[in-house]
Amino acid sequence: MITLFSTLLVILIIAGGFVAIFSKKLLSSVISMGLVSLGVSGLFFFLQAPDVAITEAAIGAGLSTAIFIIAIKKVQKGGTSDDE
Amino acid sequence: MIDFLQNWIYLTGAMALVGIGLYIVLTNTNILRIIVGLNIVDSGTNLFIVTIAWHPKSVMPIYTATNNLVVDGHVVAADPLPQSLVLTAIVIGLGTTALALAIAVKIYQKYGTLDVRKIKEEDK
Amino acid sequence: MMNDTPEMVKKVFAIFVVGILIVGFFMAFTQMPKANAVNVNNTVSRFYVMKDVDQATEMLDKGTYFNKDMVPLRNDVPYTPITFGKSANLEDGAANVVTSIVVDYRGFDTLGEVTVLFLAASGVMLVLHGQKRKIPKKRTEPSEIMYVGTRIAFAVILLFGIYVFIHGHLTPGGGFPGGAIIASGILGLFLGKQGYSPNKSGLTIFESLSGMAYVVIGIIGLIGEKSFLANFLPTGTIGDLFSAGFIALIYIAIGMKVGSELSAVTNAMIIDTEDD
Amino acid sequence: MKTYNFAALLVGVPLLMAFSIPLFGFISKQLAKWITVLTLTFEFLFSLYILLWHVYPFNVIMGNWVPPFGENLYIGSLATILIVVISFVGLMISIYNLWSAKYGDVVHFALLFLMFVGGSIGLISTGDIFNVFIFMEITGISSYALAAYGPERRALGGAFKYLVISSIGSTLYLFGVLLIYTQLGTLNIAEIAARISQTTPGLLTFAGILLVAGLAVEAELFPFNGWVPDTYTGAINPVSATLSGIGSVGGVYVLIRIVMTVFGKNGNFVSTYGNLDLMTLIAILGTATVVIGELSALVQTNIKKMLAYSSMAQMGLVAMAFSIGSRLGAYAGIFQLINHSIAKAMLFLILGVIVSFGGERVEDMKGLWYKSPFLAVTFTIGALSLLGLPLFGGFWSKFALVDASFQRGGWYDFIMAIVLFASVVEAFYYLKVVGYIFTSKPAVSEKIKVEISPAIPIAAFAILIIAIGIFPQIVSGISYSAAHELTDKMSGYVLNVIPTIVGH
Repeated sequence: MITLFSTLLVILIIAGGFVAIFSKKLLSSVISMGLVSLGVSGLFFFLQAPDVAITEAAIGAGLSTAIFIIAIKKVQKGGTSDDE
Repeated sequence: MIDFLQNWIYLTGAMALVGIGLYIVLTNTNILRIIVGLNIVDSGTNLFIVTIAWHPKSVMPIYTATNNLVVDGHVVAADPLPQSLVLTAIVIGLGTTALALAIAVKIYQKYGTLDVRKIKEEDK
Repeated sequence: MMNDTPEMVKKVFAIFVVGILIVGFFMAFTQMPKANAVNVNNTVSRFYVMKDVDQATEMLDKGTYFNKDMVPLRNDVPYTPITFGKSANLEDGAANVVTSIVVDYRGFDTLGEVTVLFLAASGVMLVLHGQKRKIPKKRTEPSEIMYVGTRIAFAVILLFGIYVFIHGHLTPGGGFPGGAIIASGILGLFLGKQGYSPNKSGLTIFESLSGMAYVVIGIIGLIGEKSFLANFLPTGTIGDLFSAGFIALIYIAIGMKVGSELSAVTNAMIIDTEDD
Repeated sequence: MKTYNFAALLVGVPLLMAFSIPLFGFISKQLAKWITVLTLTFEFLFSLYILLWHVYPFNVIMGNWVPPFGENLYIGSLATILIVVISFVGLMISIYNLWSAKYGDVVHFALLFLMFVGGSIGLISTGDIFNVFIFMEITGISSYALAAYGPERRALGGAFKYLVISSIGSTLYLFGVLLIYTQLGTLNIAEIAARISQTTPGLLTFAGILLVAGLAVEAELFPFNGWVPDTYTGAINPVSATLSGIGSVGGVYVLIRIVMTVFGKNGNFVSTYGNLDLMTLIAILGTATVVIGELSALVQTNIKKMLAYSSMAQMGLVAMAFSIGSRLGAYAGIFQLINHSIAKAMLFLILGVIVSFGGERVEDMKGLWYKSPFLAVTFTIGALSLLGLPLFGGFWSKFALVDASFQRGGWYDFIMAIVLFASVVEAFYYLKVVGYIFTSKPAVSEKIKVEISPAIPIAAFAILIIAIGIFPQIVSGISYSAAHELTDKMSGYVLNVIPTIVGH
């Protein structure tokens, strides 16, 4: 059963990686990167590493994607001005 | 046989992620996409490290009331050392990503573009 | 990364490089120990799991740890069974073995890791320095429900984060995820109110003091136990909240540090630092 | 096993001060810079104490867990001399920064600079192969941020390129480390070094290539050094001096430690395991680096880019010296590394003063002698030392390098040819600049006023170069014992860390 689940997850993360390669929009690339991180953190649970899974979910999938999206927003809207 | 395959499934996933990430880094000229690639490489590395710490009959390396890690003088837990290394690697990856994004935002403000080629041209 | 090369050449080159790497890796994998044979008993982790490093050290001192071919006799080290909730005064009382490695056996790594995150946060501030926020004119203010909701959620998330890093030695989690959870709570506050900004100098003080606390804990170990980052507190019974010596202390320092640091990073990315 | 745990402060004090710098920054920005100077003074004096009172070699135990189980720092003769050099160069650059770092966020700049030096010291002293990765990231992250600092926008592009290449390099390094871990189950350098022959040859070969590839990024060796020219040119001059004088020393140290101590075979000087000889790989990479670096430096019109390529070429020479494999070769490599670190840091600092008054093309150096005799003389000293003229530090190291390749014989004579080739090319471009400095009169002869804070480090470096040139025994004695540590890995390294390992 676990083998089936983990195989599905592996296929999912590889698919996510391909979406990150071929998607035209940057945002969907980043979202699929976050999904890959989330899938990897799921795999960590199957690999008996709950500590790593929690850290990856909180940091890799959560915060780093959030910072990414903030950066994309800044880059596209240019919501800041430069004083120097 | 299934156990053996299982290990290879994880290794294949890890290698696929590393390959995809490297491909993104090598073929793209958009700075943010390059950072996406680096992040995917990081995920693949972490998956690889956790996989080599694991074997199909292992339990998680935490002592609880029901989870004993040592049976008859043999450790049955997954190897906790690589797992602790991965914790480190994840945090370092976040640091690199944050710094790279900060540089990318600054580049956009100074050059008005995120394309590596255009930046190179403007410098000349 | 390469410039002025046609798209196709670049792709072929990338596939070539990636292919070589992957072929190399799979060749290496075939020589790795087989899945069923990967065994903690052949690695130094064995002693971390059994909390038996002291015995192994004794054997090392007597010269009986390595055999004459320099192969370590790791499975010959006698062990004392560990019972959850009963065994006391183990050399490192943490029930979570990963935590005990991260904070105690290989604590120096973690000090470096904290430094890396600190440097990354400082680097973000250095790079993004000298920018001021310009609030876009046309933007809808978040509703009152959003404002109150994020505040309440923040309180809950903060408590959860603190729980995660205080229980780091018992359950999965610890300082890093705990800090990241707190930071994501603060991230929520940005959504709740237009122009929200946490107290920046407060975050800096928090960050500096908790980082210094970590090093000072290390130096106390150096003075009291003759070794940097040595555990100088009693370890208690495995499974208790007050066990595992200084691990809880360090995880509290790390949790506060990571939380304030990541909040400062998100703040810098959203608002950018203000020039004084 | 001699232990001296108090030396953990070598790493602990910079960390403590770095964490506290933001607090000092609230009081005054200048205070933050002075904290850097004070901390590095402490580092320099402490390492000088270790050197002169002959405290080395010793272990530092972390957390009361002895080496194969816990982490340790090992400070042998090689680490001692390099830490002295690094902390000296760092101290001098930090004095220079009192004057030069003036735009933007000075407090965080001081902090990152301090941790770059502190991280390099940790990188050199650590005895754990994963800890090396951590310190690589500490130096790496601080140098990306430092390289992006400054008024010019091209700094950002250089910093980003460095970041991408370096993080891929460290990922490869991590893979190499973990592949070795699957075989030996340990992360301690000494234990891995003692038991390296117990691994599977094919896997070990691949792991070795990955490790070398990862470390060659910091050591500026050929296929991985694409970042060097962009980053050095974009960054402000003190940062280029730091990267060249401190960063590359740390990178080469780890590369050599891995190749010679971990993969080396005891007694034999050349490491051969599996199908690949890592020393030959290093020799090939080094040769390619020298040739490409020197030829690129020859055609540059931007003097900073010229120095960047020259820096690359010098690192190639160092790698070639180590790849000879004999004790004399290692000695030449260490000596060359020290000379390069001091001279190149000085040249970049001088350039910083000049650039603040004018451009950075080669023509802008014309008539420097009429503008500022002090800068002209010190620049000449640095250039001639890198060329390897007698009376300057660089002479002894190049002489030893030629001597080593000659004694080793065989195809290693080839290295001698490369060294001579490099010297000739260097003579072309450095003497061209020196000629510009002294012969041509400037169009506008405004004097360059050198203030006291940049003058101290430049003068100190110049005096040191001359001192090493006249009395090479200042560094040659300890360099020679450091070469012993590298070439005889059991009695030089392993038995000092794990004395009870049997069967050697």
